Amino acid sequence: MKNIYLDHAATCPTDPEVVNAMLPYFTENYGNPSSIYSISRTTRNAIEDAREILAKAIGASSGEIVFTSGGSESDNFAIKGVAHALREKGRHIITSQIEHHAVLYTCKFLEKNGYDVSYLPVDSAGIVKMDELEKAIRRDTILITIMHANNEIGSIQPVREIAEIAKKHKIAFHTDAVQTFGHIPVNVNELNVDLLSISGHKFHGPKGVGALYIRKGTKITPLIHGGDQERRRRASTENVPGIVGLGQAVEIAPGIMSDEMKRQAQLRDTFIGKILNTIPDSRLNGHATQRLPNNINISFKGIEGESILLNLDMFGIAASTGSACSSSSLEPSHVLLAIGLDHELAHGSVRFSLGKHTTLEELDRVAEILPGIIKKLRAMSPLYNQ
Amino acid sequence: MKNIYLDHAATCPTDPEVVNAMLPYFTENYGNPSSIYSISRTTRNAIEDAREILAKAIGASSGEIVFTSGGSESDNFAIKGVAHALREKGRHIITSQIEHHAVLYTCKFLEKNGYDVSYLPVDSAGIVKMDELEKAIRRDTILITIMHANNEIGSIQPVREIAEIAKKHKIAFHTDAVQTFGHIPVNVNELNVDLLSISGHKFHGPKGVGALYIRKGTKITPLIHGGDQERRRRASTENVPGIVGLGQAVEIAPGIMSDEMKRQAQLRDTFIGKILNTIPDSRLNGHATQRLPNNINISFKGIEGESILLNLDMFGIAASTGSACSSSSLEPSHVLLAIGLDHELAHGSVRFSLGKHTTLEELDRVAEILPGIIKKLRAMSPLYNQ
Amino acid sequence: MEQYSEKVMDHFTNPRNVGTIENPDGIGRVGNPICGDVMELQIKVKDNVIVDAKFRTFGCGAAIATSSMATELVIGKSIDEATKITNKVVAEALDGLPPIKMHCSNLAEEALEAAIKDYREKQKS
Amino acid sequence: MEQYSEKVMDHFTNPRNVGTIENPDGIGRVGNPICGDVMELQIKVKDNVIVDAKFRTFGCGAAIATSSMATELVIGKSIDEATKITNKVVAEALDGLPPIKMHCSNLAEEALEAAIKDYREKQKS
Ligand SMILES: Cc1ncc(COP(=O)(O)O)c(C=O)c1O
Ligand SMILES: Cc1ncc(COP(=O)(O)O)c(C=O)c1O
Repeated sequence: MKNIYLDHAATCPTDPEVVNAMLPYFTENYGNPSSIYSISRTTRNAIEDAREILAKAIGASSGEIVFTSGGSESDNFAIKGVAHALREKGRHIITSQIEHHAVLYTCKFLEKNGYDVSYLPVDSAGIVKMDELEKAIRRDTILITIMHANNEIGSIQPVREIAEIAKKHKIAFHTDAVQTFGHIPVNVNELNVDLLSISGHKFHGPKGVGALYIRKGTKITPLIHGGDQERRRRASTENVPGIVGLGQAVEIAPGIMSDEMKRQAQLRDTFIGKILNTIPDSRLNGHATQRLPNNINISFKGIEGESILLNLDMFGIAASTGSACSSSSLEPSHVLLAIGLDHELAHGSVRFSLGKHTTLEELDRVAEILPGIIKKLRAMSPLYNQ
Repeated sequence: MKNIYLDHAATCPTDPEVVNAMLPYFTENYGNPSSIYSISRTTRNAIEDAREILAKAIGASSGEIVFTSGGSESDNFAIKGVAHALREKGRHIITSQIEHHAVLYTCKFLEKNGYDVSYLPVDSAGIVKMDELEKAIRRDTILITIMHANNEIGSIQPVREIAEIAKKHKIAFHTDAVQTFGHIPVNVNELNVDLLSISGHKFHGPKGVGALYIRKGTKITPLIHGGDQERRRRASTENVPGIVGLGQAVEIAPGIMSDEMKRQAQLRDTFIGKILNTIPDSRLNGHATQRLPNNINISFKGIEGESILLNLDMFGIAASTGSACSSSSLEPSHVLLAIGLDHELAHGSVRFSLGKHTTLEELDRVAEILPGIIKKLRAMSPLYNQ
Repeated sequence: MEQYSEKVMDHFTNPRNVGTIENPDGIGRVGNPICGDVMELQIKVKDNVIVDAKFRTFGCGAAIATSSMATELVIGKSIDEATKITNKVVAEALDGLPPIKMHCSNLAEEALEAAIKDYREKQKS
Repeated sequence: MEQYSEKVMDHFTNPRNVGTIENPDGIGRVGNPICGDVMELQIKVKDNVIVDAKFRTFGCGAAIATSSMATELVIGKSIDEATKITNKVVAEALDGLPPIKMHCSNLAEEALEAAIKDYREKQKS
């Protein structure tokens, strides 16, 4: 039985081309990029090439790119870094209720340390309420951080509109593009953002490497102090193979994107249609069209997500859930609650996230298997009476 | 002409065995360790195995190990993390004048943010003055951070004695063991430390991965907030290949260590003897015996380090210098100034750091070439009259 | 997440005694959909011995497996013996549960308590 | 660190006009060992033309290369022409310097200034 991997939003396999690009930088070209001797020139050039590639892909200049250890570090760096640098100017931050924990818990941390944070609500499709944004802005607002697209329900936020408001009020604007970069077009000038987080492993790059775009002129305090690397914005001997891998992943990603976007969006819509038609009391979470091409999130009434996943796993199908049972807290997904689901439906959600290797056949197989699983679990449920 | 790499303290090539151990975790075993489906079991187990290996190597239990992105993050995490967690208890930190920038600049950052920092002086051999430590301790001292061995001059600090004093006063004690782990014995119980930083690429592991040992019961605030990874002490999808590589590097390191330590110490002493004998007005920096087996640091009167390095580089020899010219500041090494060197001698220093592949032949070749280079540069120098 | 034991997976995959009993002598319903698990246990009692038990559970793998195991443990036991079946007993019978899932075994203990209480009250009336 | 140009490396490896002049007509010594570079420039002047120049420099690759280049540029020039040799001229003649090394080219300009000043003062006396 072939495995069917439908959890690309959690992580993707590293592309073999990416691994190949990385390999020489482990054993052969190992020189520390900061050193002056000639064997370090190769590594120095390699990371600058990767920087150039990424900068070009998002419409930035290479001096605006800082490599990090992943999406979480980028988010922490952006938010804590701007909050600290501008602390004399103000201590109010605006974010949304549906951010990734890397943003949300960073904001909670700042709240406990002298900052005020407003958490904007979203509508039932998971889109930030723009009228609430205008209302939330204060004289001392220094940062708005709202994600480009949500990792659980795929809803794409009106980042350009948010940026316009941020610009009008001269407030720094960060967006977490971890789920979008490599999947849909991401251009820092079109989006008009000041800071933007990305993470390598979400688009077939290596784990443990990411980047933060920092628009020229944006004030930011480092998160990791020390050496002079990354123009003194992020200390530590550079993860050369990781950075090279990230660059290579960027090179392959945008090339396939526009066709691949369409293909995935079609697969997504076909699958959603089949499931909603064949399984009663199921509902799509997130926006019907303003949605990541690879994201499917469905709630099944009366049953719990982890038990669905375990059943899928027996068929070699990998997916994820917003149920509390897959986290270490007792609360189900804050995102699903924010769009108005009751706890039972939030616990009963499953996310299928597609990748470039996902086929119609795979999804058809899942669509065939899933109704039986749902039926079996519902027969066992005291909350569902057929 | 074969290259002679004598800058292992800056970074080491990743061992081919390490790369081989990592490879399956890029393309095959790519599952997110936090996921519940079976394909993630392999990655979950792999990082727990690596944790176990590292824990065992330093005498810790695996719950006390947090994987990070390298030595700098470990240092920042340890120092900022304890400083924040204990801020209600006190705001005084003790460190030394010869710490790595990842410690020093983190302390400077805290100084600007409401903390007091005492920078202990060292003697002319680069050993922290223990009587100064006792004097520096205050009622509100919450953390002592003093490195295990210095990265520039190799001097090994009396960590056990420092720990004893720290324990007596119930002060948390962190040591930066980035230059020692994998090179000399490092055991957290013998050293009696509460926190200890390591970095993979300094002992033939991959770049971009490190660890922080945190003794059970030590209060610490995360540096990177977000997901529940690393028992909620360090958010972000784990760098699985990197962590596996680190584990593999640990497995090979201690095995060869005691013999290799002796071999390198012998090479070191032979080389030092030859240089000091054949080149007039040269001096060894750092302690003669209480010193890393792979560290050689020599100052040459009247000439500047970068120009020595460039000349060595023409012979394919890679080394480093404490001269300002190799950094982006105008100041020479703070370590060399702290041990009492005048600026001229500090600018004229060269560090040769050996590795497990370094041979007597290589060092002999350097010892042959170096006198000519020094002579040539001195003939050009207005500060040196033969 | 930590892994489930084989026993847990067995009881999750092939849960024993799923469903309801006609004219049950005791019903226990515990848990809360807010927390993600609800269990209903029904028992049939003859001469103070539990002769049948059936469950329905909304919950994760651990919740379903503990429910199933609890019914197996309880059938054939006297009411008094059954009251001694604690969450620990259930978890041990499953060769343990991952730490963050231990609370699921409470569900089974509580459902059993509730069912026995219901049975006793019905006896009184 | 950014890379040196081929010209810089050439002048660093084979520095022109190293040393001192017997009975120089002007000497300029600038820089400071504290900052890591010191340069001494000696010139020989005939009929207001610099007919020889020699340098000795304590410093990095850029400092040595700019010293060497400065002597080459200056030889054969009249004193007036020589005063027009700025740090920019020297750096450009070397096909540029890495940004963090630009200050090294000041050294050459300053040494030249100092040597010419010394020459002029000696003329007066
Ligand atoms: C939207 C979003 N932000 C941030 C992150 C964190 O990225 P990483 O796990 O690479 O640190 C993720 C994924 O985990 C994500 O989906
Ligand atoms: C003593 C010491 N501490 C910390 C570091 C930082 O390690 P990394 O560059 O892996 O972040 C280094 C090396 O650069 C070091 O030598």
